[in-house]
Amino acid sequence: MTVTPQTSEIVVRVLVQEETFDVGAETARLLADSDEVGGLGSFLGVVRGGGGLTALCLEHYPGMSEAALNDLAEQAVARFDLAGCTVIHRVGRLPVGAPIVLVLTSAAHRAAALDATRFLIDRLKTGAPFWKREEFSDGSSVWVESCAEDDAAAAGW
Amino acid sequence: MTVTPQTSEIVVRVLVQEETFDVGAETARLLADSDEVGGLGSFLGVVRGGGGLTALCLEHYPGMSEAALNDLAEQAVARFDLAGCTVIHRVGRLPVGAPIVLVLTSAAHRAAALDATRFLIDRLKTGAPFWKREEFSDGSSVWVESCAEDDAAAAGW
Amino acid sequence: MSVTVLYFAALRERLGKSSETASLHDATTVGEWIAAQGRVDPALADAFAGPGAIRVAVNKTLADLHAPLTDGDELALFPPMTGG
Amino acid sequence: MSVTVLYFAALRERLGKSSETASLHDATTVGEWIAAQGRVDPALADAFAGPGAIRVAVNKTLADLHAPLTDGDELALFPPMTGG
Repeated sequence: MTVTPQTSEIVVRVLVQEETFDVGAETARLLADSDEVGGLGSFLGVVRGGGGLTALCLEHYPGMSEAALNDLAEQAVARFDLAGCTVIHRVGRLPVGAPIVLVLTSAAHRAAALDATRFLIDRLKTGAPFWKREEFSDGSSVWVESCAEDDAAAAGW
Repeated sequence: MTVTPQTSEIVVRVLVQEETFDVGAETARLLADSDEVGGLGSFLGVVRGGGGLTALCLEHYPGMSEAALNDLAEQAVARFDLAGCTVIHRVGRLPVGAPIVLVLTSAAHRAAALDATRFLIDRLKTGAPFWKREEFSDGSSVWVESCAEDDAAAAGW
Repeated sequence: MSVTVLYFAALRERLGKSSETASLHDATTVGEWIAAQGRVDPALADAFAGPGAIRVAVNKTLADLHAPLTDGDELALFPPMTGG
Repeated sequence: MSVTVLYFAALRERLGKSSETASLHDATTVGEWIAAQGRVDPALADAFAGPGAIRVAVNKTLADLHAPLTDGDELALFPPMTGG
């Protein structure tokens, strides 16, 4: 029987969850699950403080958010020479300093891992159904507007 | 007394060591040590298997290796709008799958973190005094030659 | 025929509802439904007045105003996405 | 005056030594010392025969063949670096 390498051998792990995640454990898991890895790239998004911000509330479209992240992961696999990738996005109320999103990629060579990491976070910002509302210490809150810089970054790929 | 923001407030952590490192702990540490962080970029280099490779032996120039990594970190801080960065490079005999190097950057915005991560690993490959010898299952070993692709990546910045 | 309509984020708050069931004629596109609904729901019409302000998904896939709606579809309307 | 000379990696193995103390005349550059030493150590001359094959550091800072050496300096000679 001839075994042909299949795209399905590439490990894709996508999660949308309220709970936090463990960067070390996710790194170890991706490394253990994929062969001939020379490098892992990652981006970890956290709630940035300043201006009286106390928390972000992240709303999503259940079902579509997971599908959109899976679609982005498949696009990354198709475009870059990856061994695997993991995308975890949190929802709910997240205080300043809390992790929001993790993009983790593995590849034989560093360029593919770093390119794919950037592709995934750039596209994810405007291409998956998540919405952020900022909460401030004075009790006010405001929905985050989409930003032209993010649109340009997503369109640049 | 007027306090002016200083470059020295940016957290730079450089280690050259035989022991492994804890990606999760280093991530948490960098996040805890720096203010108003919105994103962390990272690259983790590991010993890639294949072709009968069993281990890499990493030699370095003690004293200069730390100084060269510190210099690269300072360059990254000067070029990119970072909150902090961590560079850890292992030496000694490392089996397939073992972590070799960790580059970790934090910034208010993702572009700076991702750019600085790539700058650091690209420059580190050819600009810090480490040398790799590959060991194979048949008992042979060979020093890794410098590669034109790495030279080009380092010169591209 | 009928479709389920979902609203998210600022649009959900603005309209004061997160979902509704819409009865509509056959061969209606997303844009046609929004135009018809806007005539009976001024808040919805207002929300769509700004160019490019609202995004559309049909059955959990991004779509545009020309997408046809068929019985049982899930139509979602929401502001530009701000994830990550 | 004297300088400490260090050799690393493949060059260390090729020369069969990792360090030595070199006595030299005043106002000697790295290139002048290598040329003089190569006349008494053919292995060193061979190692430097390939263009760009050897890198130089003086007192733990990358340097080139024009760098001057002064008493007590630490001169290091090694192949292109392959870290990461």
